[in-house]
Amino acid sequence: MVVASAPAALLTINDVSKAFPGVKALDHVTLEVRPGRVHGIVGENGAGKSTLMKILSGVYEKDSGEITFDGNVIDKVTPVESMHMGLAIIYQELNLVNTMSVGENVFLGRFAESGGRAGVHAKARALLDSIGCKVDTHKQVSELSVSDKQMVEIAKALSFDSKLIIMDEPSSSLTNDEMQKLIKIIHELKAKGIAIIYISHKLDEIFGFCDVVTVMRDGHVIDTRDVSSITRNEMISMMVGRTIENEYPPRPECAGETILEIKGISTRKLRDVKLTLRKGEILGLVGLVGSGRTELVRALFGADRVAGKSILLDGKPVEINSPKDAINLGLAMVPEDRKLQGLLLGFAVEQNISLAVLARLTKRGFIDTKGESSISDRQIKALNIKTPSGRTKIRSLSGGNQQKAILGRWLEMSPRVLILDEPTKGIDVGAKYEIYLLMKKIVEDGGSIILISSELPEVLHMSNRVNTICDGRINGEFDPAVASADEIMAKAFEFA
Amino acid sequence: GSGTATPAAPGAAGSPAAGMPTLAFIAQMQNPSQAFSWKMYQKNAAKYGFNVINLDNGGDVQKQTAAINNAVAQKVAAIAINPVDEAGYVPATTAAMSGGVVVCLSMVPPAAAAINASTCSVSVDDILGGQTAAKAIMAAFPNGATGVEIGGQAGHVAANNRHEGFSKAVAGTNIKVLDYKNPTAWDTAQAQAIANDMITKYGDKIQFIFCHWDNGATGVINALKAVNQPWANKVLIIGVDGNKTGFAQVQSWPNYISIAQNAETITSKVMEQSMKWIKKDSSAVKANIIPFDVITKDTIANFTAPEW
Amino acid sequence: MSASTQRLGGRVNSQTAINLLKSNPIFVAIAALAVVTSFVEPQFLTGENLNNIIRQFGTLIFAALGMTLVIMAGFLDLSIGGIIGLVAVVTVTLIDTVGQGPAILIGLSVGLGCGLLNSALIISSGALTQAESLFITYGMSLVYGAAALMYVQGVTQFLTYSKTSIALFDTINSGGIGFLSVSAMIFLVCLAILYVIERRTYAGRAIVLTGGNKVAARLAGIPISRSIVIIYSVSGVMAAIGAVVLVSRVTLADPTMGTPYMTQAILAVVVGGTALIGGRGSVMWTVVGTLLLILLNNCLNLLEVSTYVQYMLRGAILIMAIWLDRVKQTSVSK
Amino acid sequence: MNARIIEVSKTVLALQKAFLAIILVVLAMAVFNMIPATRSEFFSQVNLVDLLKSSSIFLILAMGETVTLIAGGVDLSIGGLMALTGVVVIQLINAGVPIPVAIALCLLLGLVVGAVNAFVSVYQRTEPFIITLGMGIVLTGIGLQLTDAHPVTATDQGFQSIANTEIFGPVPILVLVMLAVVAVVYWMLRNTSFGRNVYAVGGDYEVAKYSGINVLRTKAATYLICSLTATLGGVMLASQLNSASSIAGDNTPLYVVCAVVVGGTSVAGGIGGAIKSAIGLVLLGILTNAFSMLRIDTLVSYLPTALLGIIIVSILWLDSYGRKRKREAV
Ligand SMILES: Nc1ncnc2c1ncn2[C@@H]1O[C@H](COP(=O)(O)OP(=O)(O)OP(=O)(O)O)[C@@H](O)[C@H]1O
Ligand SMILES: Nc1ncnc2c1ncn2[C@@H]1O[C@H](COP(=O)(O)OP(=O)(O)OP(=O)(O)O)[C@@H](O)[C@H]1O
Ligand SMILES: [Mg+2]
Ligand SMILES: [Mg+2]
Repeated sequence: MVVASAPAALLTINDVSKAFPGVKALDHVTLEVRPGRVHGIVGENGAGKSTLMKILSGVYEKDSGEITFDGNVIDKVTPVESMHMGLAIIYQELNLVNTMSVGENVFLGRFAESGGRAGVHAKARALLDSIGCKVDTHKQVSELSVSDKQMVEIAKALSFDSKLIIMDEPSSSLTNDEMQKLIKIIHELKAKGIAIIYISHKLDEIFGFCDVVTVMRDGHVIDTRDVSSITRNEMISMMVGRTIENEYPPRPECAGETILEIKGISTRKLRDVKLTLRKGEILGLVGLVGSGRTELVRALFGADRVAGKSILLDGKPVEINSPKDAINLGLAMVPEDRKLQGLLLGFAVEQNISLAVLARLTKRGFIDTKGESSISDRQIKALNIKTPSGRTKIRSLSGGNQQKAILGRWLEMSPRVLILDEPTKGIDVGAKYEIYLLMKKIVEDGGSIILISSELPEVLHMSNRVNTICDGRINGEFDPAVASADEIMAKAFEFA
Repeated sequence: GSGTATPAAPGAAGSPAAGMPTLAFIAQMQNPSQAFSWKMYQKNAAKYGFNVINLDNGGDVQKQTAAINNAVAQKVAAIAINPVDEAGYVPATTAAMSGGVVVCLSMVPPAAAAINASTCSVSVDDILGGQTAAKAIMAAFPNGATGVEIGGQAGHVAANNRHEGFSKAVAGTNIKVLDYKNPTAWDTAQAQAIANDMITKYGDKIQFIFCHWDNGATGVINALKAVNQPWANKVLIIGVDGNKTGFAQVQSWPNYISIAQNAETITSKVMEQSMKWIKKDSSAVKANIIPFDVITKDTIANFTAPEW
Repeated sequence: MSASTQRLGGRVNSQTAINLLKSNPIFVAIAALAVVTSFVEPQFLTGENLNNIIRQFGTLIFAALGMTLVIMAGFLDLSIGGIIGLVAVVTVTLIDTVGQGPAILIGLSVGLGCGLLNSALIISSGALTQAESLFITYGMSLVYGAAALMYVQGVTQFLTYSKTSIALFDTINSGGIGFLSVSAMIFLVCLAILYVIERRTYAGRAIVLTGGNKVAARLAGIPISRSIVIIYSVSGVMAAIGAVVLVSRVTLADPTMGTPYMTQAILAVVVGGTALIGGRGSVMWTVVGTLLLILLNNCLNLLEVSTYVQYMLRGAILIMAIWLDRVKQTSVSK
Repeated sequence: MNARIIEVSKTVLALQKAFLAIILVVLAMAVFNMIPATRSEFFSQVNLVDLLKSSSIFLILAMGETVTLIAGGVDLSIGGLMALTGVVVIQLINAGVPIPVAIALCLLLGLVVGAVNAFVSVYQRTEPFIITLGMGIVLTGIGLQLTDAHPVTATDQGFQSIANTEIFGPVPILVLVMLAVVAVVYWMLRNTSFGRNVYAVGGDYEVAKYSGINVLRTKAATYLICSLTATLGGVMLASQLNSASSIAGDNTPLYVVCAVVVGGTSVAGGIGGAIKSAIGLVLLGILTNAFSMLRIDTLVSYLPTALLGIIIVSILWLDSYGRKRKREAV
């Protein structure tokens, strides 16, 4: 099956299986990775991609099968051992110590070897410069934006003289510009003969710079092909097990009157932002990382206290001082940081889903637990969430399924205004399509959506209207049906 | 608790009467008996020619050392110390004495090894207190008896001495001590819990209970009342302190003896002797033992109950 | 604490109850202790001793029940030692001036007030981590303790010296129907209320959700601040109830009498199996934890173990109980 | 260079509250000293040296505790261990064991206790708060049993000189030992791989693990260090007092941990430092001392305890509030 010829395999995965309670995450997986190749891995959420990588890096232990890396059979490795063997990994969930500086994070666990305080910062500086990241190495990681953190992670992986670098959805929070840098880095690595495993849900990237692609589904490897020998539609149908005609549903129509009007929101970053949203409309917000999109919607939703805020709902001024106020007014928000702001990891799926409507499920102070279960069952079914049951802890679901559960949480309250901050981050094409359909259904039912996404095509295809936000100001409005992507991006780049 | 200081009379803040030497009283101020002693110091200070201040040792040797050092830094003439244990104060008071401060150990006598670590001592002898309790029991049960002992805070100097005096005095006699337990603090609830368990285990074999402090004995009485048995009412209880509760219990419980240490007498003696040592009076006495008063139904009329 | 009983929202059937019994080392520890003691000391199994144990259950169980909610929400309350002392002296000193009933009510309000003050400090400062709450309440315990000492000038207050009736306290201490004492009834009522709150109500769910992930819960509209107010108020009031029961039992009030309960209550909660990190636990488990602590004291006393050896055993058994619980949990999750 | 300045000023800012509080206390005492009625001996050399002396043992203990806290653990057995060590070292010396051997044996005892703490709480993943509390109770019990609850006094006067011999003027060896411990821990936390790993483990356990840090061993080592400083503190305390009592450490752990936290070390792990902890302890020491010099009890007895509580709460409140403001400002 492996079409790629030439260099001998650096990594051979032979017949590897891994089961978690209730899930067969990997089922007799076989795979070969060759040096100097970018090996893409695609597959729906929960296909087992991350699990496979975690087995390679020693986080999980495989149940059966054989792995050979660089001529050595790896049976049981610890993360340290795998690193020292020359296998570096950028995990899907961010993997930095928030309380430490950027420099120290890059050389985490290698402080003295890297020359102590001075050496760590100097070397980190050099590495970050080489990938075009300007963040100060003395800065504490907790103060970085998500994308800066991602760049630090990449620098960290580069800091090992690795033979194989695994990137598990590195691009999910990078901007275009940073993505270009990453692609450049990948090409450089490749030229040095380093193998790269690149996991992504963005098929453009697979076709853009991967040499080989493996498609996984439900713990199986469906096929491994040279990228040049596969078409986009073929790949999609291999992933989801059926053909999808379009990646995006037709754009919903919108003709409603204004429902929400932001007369002005000012914070340290935002400068008197004004915004209107019509009934049944999907409004896209496009901006660079750090432009203030998240800050804007958080302020709107009452998640952050802000100095100046004036909001009209149905033409009437409303006070939103907490998320609870917002929810009571029919607003909903899917936050950008799933793990920190969305999930209650130690709780069951059903309790995660019922969260936003809990007050509604409460009669005279008591929770209707039957109602709670039926709600969650309904959402699990409607959103096709892969989970053994509603009682399963959400911790054990794959990233995409966790995201769907959070969406379900908000859909249950039939929001009038749904704010989606990077809703499809880390979500497979199939599920993405479902989410798009859901968005369509919401607006058709009379709800409105504010959509923030770093994936421009997504915004362009789904929105009725796009506002660009630049350095804390709204600086442009476009009709995505007519405006080109370049036009919009140019505006988003334009600094005042 | 922290090291704290107070000048003599309330209201005399910061204006110590000119020329009067200062005496620092160092004790654990959360302990009601020691808080009462402090009142007695304040009451009689003028009479003995002292300004008195008070420093809390918080029941901790390190804080006690800090308090002694604090007192020395404040240039006191005398220190009266009610120590946390029998030994921990020694280096600090020795240093204080070498700086010319008179150190008077109050309540407890110095241990043999610490005899030079204080200028003088004014004490009830807790060993004697234990013996007194034993004698009272022997007198009440000439034909022998069995009972239990509930000690004070484990490791506390008074508890150790009372236990030592008591167990030595009953050794070899027809008085049998079935059990001895200490609480982790001078805590009535714990004394009561221990009494409960002992009553459960030994039942009417308990003819006497020696409890190291009157407030703890309140718990003992509660425990005895709770079993609601005729034998329980006959139990002889011996408490130490002779405070208001002790007096009340002598009157209310059928058979109660309180071994009293008179705080006013002791504190007055401390000030009297300290002043003599400051003035290098030839009549100064190094070891002053204040006898216990034994308060029983028969003798109670001879004493007035203190107000704590 | 098998995976199935960790689920919130009730529906614990008899099967899981049996599993719980089988797999819970705390139960095993208690059972072993009781068996050994009853062999060595027949007095252990007498009704009298059971009564005795129930009585000793008193204050600790109230303090621990309140602490359970606090810990489930991912916070800690070290101020209960101070609150117990303060409530005790306030209640006893007020009997003569306002009468026994109002005195108790005022005592309970003091507990409530302290709890509200704690929550106000925590909310206003945004001290949302367990550690922050731990030290703020530790500081407050010094304040409450000192307030109690100042209020009575360090002097022990005696219930029996009251000039007016203290019948209510006597009833709390020794009254009862059949074998059920009044304090046991108060306990059962409190337990029932807290259990229902914890399992069935919005407020209870909000509390565990707060312990699960404060940020996510808040963004989903769960009122975190209200949970904080509730847990500290409940903790303050439960400590105050404990103080009243304590006063009734030992017939005196000492400003420092609450000190031992500060760590004891946390121990009882955690020994019961409620996770110190929040988000998992139950008041029912706390009853078990408290039982273990009380039985430990009772059994060691009955077995004539010396005070000093008791210290060692108490510490060692605590370590073992928690360790075994952990070992069991890892084997379950594997 | 700029970054360095920012880093340094950030450190100073982080120290701010406790540090500012110290400055305020000192200023207040200076002002009071200008008023005859409130003049005190606060600034006398005797008092300042005393202040150092009486904080020294707490400081030694606090250094180990700081390391454990930064790694995300906590050790409440230090009081029991300190007391037991004092008892054991004196009993050994009185039994004729040479002093250095006795001290070495005690350090060994500390390692054993630390190893048990580490094994149960780190390797078995239990709650250190409770485990070490239990361990403290065990150790107190052993001390009580060894001494029958009586204090023990060293017969060899040489032992006393270890802590008390004055070298630089009135400054005794004890203070130098304390300074050495602070310096070593400061250096270790800042400049060694182990030290930085401690921060990583406390900052994010999982991340540290996946980054190849031996998290278990690192965390376990912090318990050994904490036990070692507690043992050292116990030996120094016994030497300072020439005696030891098995109940000496009762209130020590909470006091030390509280002071460390007031200094700015986070109990959640990942944040803190030797100097911060030292400042926290010095602050509580200075406060107690100042209250005592000012005789605040004159106004209302027991007021100092209340004030101490209020000041602790205020500093922590301000600290949390500052973090909240920072969160909200983003
Ligand atoms: N620790 C775990 N415990 C139990 N089940 C797990 C665990 N980790 C993963 N799983 C399950 O294994 C399956 C594969 O998960 P994995 O994270 O590898 O998916 P993925 O392909 O990376 O998906 P995504 O694209 O959403 O990241 C999923 O069904 C997931 O629920
Ligand atoms: N923890 C933090 N500390 C300091 N500054 C921060 C922090 N988080 C974000 N910022 C800054 O706040 C500003 C607004 O960030 P915001 O998250 O709203 O941007 P965004 O447009 O949503 O970008 P992203 O794609 O990263 O979500 C940016 O300048 C960002 O760098
Ligand atoms: Mg994944
Ligand atoms: Mg954003």
